[in-house]
Amino acid sequence: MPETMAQLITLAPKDFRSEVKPTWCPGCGDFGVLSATYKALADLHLKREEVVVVSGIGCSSRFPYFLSTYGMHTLHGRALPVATGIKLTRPDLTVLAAGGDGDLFSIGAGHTPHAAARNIDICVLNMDNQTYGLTKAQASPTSLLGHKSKSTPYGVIAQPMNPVLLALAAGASFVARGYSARPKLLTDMIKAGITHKGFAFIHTQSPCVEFHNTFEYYDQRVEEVPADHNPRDLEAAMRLALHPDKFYVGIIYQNERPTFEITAHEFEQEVRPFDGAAYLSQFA
Amino acid sequence: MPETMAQLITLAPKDFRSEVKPTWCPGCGDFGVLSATYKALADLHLKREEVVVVSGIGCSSRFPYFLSTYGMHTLHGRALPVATGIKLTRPDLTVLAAGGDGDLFSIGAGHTPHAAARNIDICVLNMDNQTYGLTKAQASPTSLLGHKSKSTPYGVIAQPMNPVLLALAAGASFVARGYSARPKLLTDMIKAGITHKGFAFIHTQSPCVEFHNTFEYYDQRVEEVPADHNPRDLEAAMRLALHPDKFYVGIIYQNERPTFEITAHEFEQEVRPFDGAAYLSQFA
Amino acid sequence: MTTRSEIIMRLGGEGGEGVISAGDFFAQGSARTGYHLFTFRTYPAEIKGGHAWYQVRVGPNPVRSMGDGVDVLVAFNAEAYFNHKDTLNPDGVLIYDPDTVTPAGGHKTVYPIPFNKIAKDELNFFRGKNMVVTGAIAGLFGLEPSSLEGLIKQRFHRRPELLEQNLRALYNGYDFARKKLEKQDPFYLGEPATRVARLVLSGNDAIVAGALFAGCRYYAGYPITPASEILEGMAKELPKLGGVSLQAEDEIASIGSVIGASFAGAKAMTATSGPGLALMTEFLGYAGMSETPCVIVDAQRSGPSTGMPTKLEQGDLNHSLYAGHGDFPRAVIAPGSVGDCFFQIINAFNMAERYQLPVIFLSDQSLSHRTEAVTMPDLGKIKVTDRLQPSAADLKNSHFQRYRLTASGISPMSVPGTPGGMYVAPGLEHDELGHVDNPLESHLKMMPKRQAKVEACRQEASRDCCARYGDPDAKIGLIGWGSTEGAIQEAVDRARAAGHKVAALHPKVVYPLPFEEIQRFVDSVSHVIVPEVNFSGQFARYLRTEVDVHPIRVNKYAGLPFMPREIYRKIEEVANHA
Amino acid sequence: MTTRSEIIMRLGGEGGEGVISAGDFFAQGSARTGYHLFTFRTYPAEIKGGHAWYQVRVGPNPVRSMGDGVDVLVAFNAEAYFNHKDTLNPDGVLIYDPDTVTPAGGHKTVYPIPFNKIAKDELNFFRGKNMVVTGAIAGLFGLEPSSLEGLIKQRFHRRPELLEQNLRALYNGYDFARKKLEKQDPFYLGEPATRVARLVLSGNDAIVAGALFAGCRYYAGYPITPASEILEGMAKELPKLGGVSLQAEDEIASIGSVIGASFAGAKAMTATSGPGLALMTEFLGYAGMSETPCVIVDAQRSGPSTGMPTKLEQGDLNHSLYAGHGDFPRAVIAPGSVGDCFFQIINAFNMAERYQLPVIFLSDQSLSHRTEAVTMPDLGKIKVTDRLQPSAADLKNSHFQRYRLTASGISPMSVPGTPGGMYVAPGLEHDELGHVDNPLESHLKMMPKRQAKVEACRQEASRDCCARYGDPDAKIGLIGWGSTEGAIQEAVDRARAAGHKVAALHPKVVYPLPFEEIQRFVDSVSHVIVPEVNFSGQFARYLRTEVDVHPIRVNKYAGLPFMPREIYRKIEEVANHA
Ligand SMILES: Cc1ncc(C[n+]2csc(CCOP(=O)(O)OP(=O)(O)O)c2C)c(N)n1
Ligand SMILES: Cc1ncc(C[n+]2csc(CCOP(=O)(O)OP(=O)(O)O)c2C)c(N)n1
Ligand code: SF4
Ligand code: SF4
Ligand SMILES: [Mg+2]
Ligand SMILES: [Mg+2]
Repeated sequence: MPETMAQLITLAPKDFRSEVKPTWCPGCGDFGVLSATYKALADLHLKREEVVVVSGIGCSSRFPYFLSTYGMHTLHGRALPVATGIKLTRPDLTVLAAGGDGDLFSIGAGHTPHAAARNIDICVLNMDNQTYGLTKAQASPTSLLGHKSKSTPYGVIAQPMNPVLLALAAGASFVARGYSARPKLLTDMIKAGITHKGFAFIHTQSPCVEFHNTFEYYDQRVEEVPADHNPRDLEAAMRLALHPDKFYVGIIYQNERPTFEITAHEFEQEVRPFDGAAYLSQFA
Repeated sequence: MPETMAQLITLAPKDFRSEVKPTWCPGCGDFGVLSATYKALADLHLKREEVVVVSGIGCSSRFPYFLSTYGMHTLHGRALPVATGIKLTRPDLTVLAAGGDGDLFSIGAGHTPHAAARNIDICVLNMDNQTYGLTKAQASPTSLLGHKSKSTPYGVIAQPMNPVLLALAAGASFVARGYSARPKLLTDMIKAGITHKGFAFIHTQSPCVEFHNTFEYYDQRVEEVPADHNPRDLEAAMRLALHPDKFYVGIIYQNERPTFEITAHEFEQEVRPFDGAAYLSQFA
Repeated sequence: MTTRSEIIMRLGGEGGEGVISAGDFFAQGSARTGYHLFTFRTYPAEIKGGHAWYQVRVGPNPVRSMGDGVDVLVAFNAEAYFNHKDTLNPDGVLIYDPDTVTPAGGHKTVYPIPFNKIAKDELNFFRGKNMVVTGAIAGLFGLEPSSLEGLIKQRFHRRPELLEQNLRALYNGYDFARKKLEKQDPFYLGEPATRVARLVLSGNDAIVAGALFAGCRYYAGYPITPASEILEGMAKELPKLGGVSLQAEDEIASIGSVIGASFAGAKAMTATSGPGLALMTEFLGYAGMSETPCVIVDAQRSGPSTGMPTKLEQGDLNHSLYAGHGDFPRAVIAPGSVGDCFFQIINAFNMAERYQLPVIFLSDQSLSHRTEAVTMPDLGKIKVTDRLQPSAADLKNSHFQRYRLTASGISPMSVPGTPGGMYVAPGLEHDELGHVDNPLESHLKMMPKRQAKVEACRQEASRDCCARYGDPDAKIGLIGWGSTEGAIQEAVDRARAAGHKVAALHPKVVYPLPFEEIQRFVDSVSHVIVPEVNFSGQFARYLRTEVDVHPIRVNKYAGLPFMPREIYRKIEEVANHA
Repeated sequence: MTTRSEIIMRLGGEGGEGVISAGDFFAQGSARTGYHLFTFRTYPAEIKGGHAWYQVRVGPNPVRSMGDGVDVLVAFNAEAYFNHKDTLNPDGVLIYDPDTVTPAGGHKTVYPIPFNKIAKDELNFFRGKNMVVTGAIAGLFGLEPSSLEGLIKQRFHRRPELLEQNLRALYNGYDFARKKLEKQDPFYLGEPATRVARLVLSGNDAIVAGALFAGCRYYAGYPITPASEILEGMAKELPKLGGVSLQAEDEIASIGSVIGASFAGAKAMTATSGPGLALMTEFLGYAGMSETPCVIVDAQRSGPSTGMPTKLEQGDLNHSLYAGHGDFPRAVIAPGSVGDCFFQIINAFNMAERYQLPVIFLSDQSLSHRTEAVTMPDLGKIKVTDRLQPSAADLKNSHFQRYRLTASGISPMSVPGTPGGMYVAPGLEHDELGHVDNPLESHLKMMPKRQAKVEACRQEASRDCCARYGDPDAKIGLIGWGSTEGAIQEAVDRARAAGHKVAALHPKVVYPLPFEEIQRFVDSVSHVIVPEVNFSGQFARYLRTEVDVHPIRVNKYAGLPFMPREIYRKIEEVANHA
């Protein structure tokens, strides 16, 4: 939280850039998400040392190295449990979690609904490229039916996961969608997600230009959430998520409820230092 | 599949009972699910040796021991991957998977949506008692907000998982709900689930009389799916699942699409025996 | 007939009948009177039904094991009688309900007590049967019912009606024993010599208490027998102290969130048993690689796989020492007793924080659930270590060197919120800044750096964790680990009393192993015996990787702790063949 | 100047420039001409950018390692030159683009070739740079471009335009080398003595092929470097054979479904690398306990944690031997070469099926991705074992005894669909029927039963897996495991040529260890050297648990395979000090 006007104006987006040059292929969709994140953090007047960016493993999960904040590059699929531990310990920090479609919906598919159900105040940047980038182009849980890949030479036969619908069903209190090719909107979504008090899930289409370039596909399908959409209406939100052709971007759902980390710290009215002798006396 | 009339009439429900006496507490809801399963298997004229019942770990997961069919009592949360391997290898077998709320929606939460998305032809019996029975009464992912348990002495603060909604969101092609105290309906659901070609998810309230007796609670809330409900309408199905007070039992959703195991075996028109010399010649 | 005030009592019956609470009341009551105690409990993996039993050994002098055989057997049903009658010592006492048990005969002393009839017919309170038993054994063996009354009040203070019924049952049983039975055996507690203030607690209690002392303020866990009480204790206590306890969705999430919490500055712990520990394997390596402190309690139970969840086995040593791909720093600590759980868990936190590595704490089913009477620790002497913080100068560099190369291998660790301390904790190989772009070069530097911490840790372990027990000029040496400490020591005592020269070594830090101390011990004796409650002799094999030794193994894999005589017999055998 | 027809060539450059395919074309072309080869490749963990390099050693006689140093260095850019110039042998050849590299001087022979200019200016096809290089090295070192043409056609047969451009680039480079460079070095392949039919394949290829031969009809896996090609190969091949390959949601599901498939009667396999193997730990124990055969390939990469995913390390031995709670049967097999991958994976399936246990197959990054020329196996000699089926009598009992106690520990295993063969595969301790109600009693019987299988397996391993290489009267013995076999054998050859008495032992089944054979070998020599590509000497330490030995360790942890001279130097050192 900014304290003085001087701090309010100190940091520009580039100040959130680390000295590590992104290792992504030129044109990778993840660059768009990264720039939008720099901008969002700057616009929100956050301090570098009060932000922690946690990721799993994947091309997209290289994210934390490219920011000048604190960060953790953990294990494939495990960004959310780690981020949960950070936020529960330090509710004052801004915690972001970054991960790919494989990371959050294949190997990490068990953690995502639990973080959502808890409504822990983490902002998730899901960079969906419908493929496994880092391991070079196997099918992912969001690959479309029929998609031929190295691991599915005869085509994908599992129905693709719908990350937005799953987040809604699990109880995420903020669900938005963005697209790497729409940087302005993406910045707005990330700002809204960070500002939201509770679990914010931001699904972005972030195409893999090397193995599965879908920019054209999504250019044709992307559309902003209708102006009359009520983001508090869960059923309406699910309808947007289920639309067979359109890829709606914008805030799909938002509803505030108590956050896990705040409630967990309020079980006891009064926190006291540990009194060892008193504690042991129960066993005497 | 029954072959002759003689076989059609051989097996009674009790023939599916093994010589192992269930170790559940008297009155446990799981007895209702077990009897309904015996009856469903008999009604469907299945042979004992052509049925495999797979489970994870939990009170409810003791299920396979009490049937005279083939079975596997695997690891906590892992019934569905194991069942998937069986069904893919032997599409001709009837494969059931049994598990608790913790088994399928806590530690196993990552597997359930994938089995559903694949539409593998397994029938899942989810015995939800909103507690951890076997480990003696900790909170479970379906415990209600505020529920005080050994592990949540100040009350549950995570929003409960909605198994039916999650199964729908993941793409289950058959979703039904039952209640241990309604054996007839439960039998019908299990029969429908087994008969359904594809992933069938049957959510049952199966109260734990020892640690969390909810029979009264559900007696008051249980209601059959309205007669005019169209089980092919996904949005309507989700609405039933989201109802804040009523616990709808019956077939909530059903829609056929190709099953994973059949499609996976049809990639090649013609299956040939392995020709080792020909295979190696590609490296020559 | 001289009175014997050390008693080994075993109670067996159907799970759910209150067998365990009857034993527990007797044990707690004795402890309150000033007696030492050592209990063991085991119940079926099923919730209801199946065979449950409880053993308590009480005595005026410290008791460090289950003891040998059984002095008093209380059989709630026929199964209990047949399962346990052969453990009854020749001069033992059998207590049973004549309506359910027909003894085979040949017992020195028998006391038939119609528990069921008394509870059902006289009290019209069938569930009070176990309280009738509690009262009867109190009466028979010299425990004042008043010492039990307080405990019963504690248990039922929220349900006055039940409290009253239970008290009635207690006194009914007590009166039956006093008035209707003629005392024929020598076992009698009576008034103890001194009334010393002791804590009566289980291993799980001691772990929770020690962790709180060590400064643990984050806990995450997933329920599993026999570790669940640690989750339950932490869930109750941590919020009072501003900490948090999380019931995670699984064990992977548990340890993941613990590592996150530790990164964020908290001392953090998880607890589990074998199946959960197996799932934590990948994160162990990440903690080692990113040098993030954390404590993992493994309350071992009998494996493999789901195995026998309520039974004992020291079967997870191999896993704790070796699991995980690649070489990374870790420590493994195994406490020897309930009291030791308290001190060693503090040690575990100190090591984790000092050396910035994952510490596995190998408790087991017998420690988890047994209770001991422990002398009140000297709280002033407890030392708590915190991780190395960056200096102001460290934070002024343009980039913080989280993984700075130092002689000890220990680098300062900044906490989020600290300006100038920003870094990314990597699972990839990295340089001093944590950057991952030159891994081959970094690997050659960082592997020795991380190993240096293990060496530093070994030195500390060698100083503190390895006291010799027994003869300085022993011919036979025993080396043990974990919860067998008391049984080994009692076996040593007995062997020495029988004239053998015997000593024992019991390292608490089993990795990094204080191998020089151990080699010295090995070289000082002619024969080395390694007793373990497992099938393959995991510790005996492990010893050989670091020490020149040909251990004589004593392996018990019956799901139960050692009786001292099982170890003593091997000492005799070795002594006689030598 | 005598011609030398064994060449070690290394090509280095930016990832994505085609460095690896240039090398690969040269390697494949040589092999087609009848040369032996051994390649090594490594690319950055990033997709684009970073430093990639490729090494190929070709020769008329069998080549079993990377060789020593580099005879020909092809530097695509300055970084490649500086990274690798010190590996260039004194009489080596440097090939570079004068527009990007300025050599430091001191090289015996240099050939500047303006790759970039040729590709960009002459061909107007910048991406053809690597093909220019391919052509140039073919020209310089005596490879007919026609032998390459077929390979290029194979690669680009679907894109005729690209094919044409690439062929032009190839001939352009070839002509440049032939016409514009004056040959000054001795390296020249020329026409080989004999043209033998050999298979050129990678370790991953060999594993897929061997698994299909062994009868594997179910595969499940999750992508991970360097094992992904096994998933990809199985996904392509199994459907043709009526089998199934599943890309599972994670590694836990992979092994879970493999165990399910095996229960259902299929021979089943999964493949992964360290992080995935860590996740499979809990299921390993279930496979052991339920006695369900399965094969787990671990293509080891450099750890710990995510470590260096594209680099080599023999770092998962400890995990493979010891991971998992409790004691359960397993086997661990480590192939020594690409050809061995084929035979040993068949052995792995045979052991899994015969002894009904999980078999871990420890391949590694160098085996996965290197190619070797392998003599066509004698297909008639391949033996395939199936699991023990119940007899008709077995199925007539009122209850099928799935876990019948037998002398070998092996019990018949029924397959679903078989009337009378019904049983539940338990993770809980169980009796012969698989019933779990009397676990304490069962445990005492079943632990030895399961161990008996391991002993039977050990005997088989002792018979087959442990041929001595080198002098019968050696003074110095080397014991190795896994992919170092070739480098060790070449070091032994060199040492013998230098007059030392040396021999090597290389067990393929590392668990259960044929310890008697090894002890005999150890006892037959004065010094034992154990070379390993890891930091801590996992195998050397493990050896000591079973064998009396004080191994002299040679540990390389640079992410790369041994050069024979690194091992040879240690032999010399030991010989000189002896
Ligand atoms: C436990 C484990 N399994 C597998 C891998 C290999 N792996 C690394 S990234 C990845 C998937 C990448 O896909 P995604 O998460 O969609 O990220 P992207 O690279 O597409 O951004 C896999 C399978 C791993 N690192 N760890
Ligand atoms: C990996 C692992 N973690 C934890 C456990 C302990 N455990 C056994 S059953 C269970 C949960 C039981 O709850 P549920 O799945 O709802 O089944 P129920 O007993 O209520 O039928 C747990 C946590 C285990 N066996 N394995
Ligand atoms: S491989 Fe794809 S996802 Fe990865 S960096 Fe390149 S373009 Fe991006
Ligand atoms: S504890 Fe609960 S769930 Fe378990 S058997 Fe008893 S009543 Fe059923
Ligand atoms: Mg992706
Ligand atoms: Mg439950």
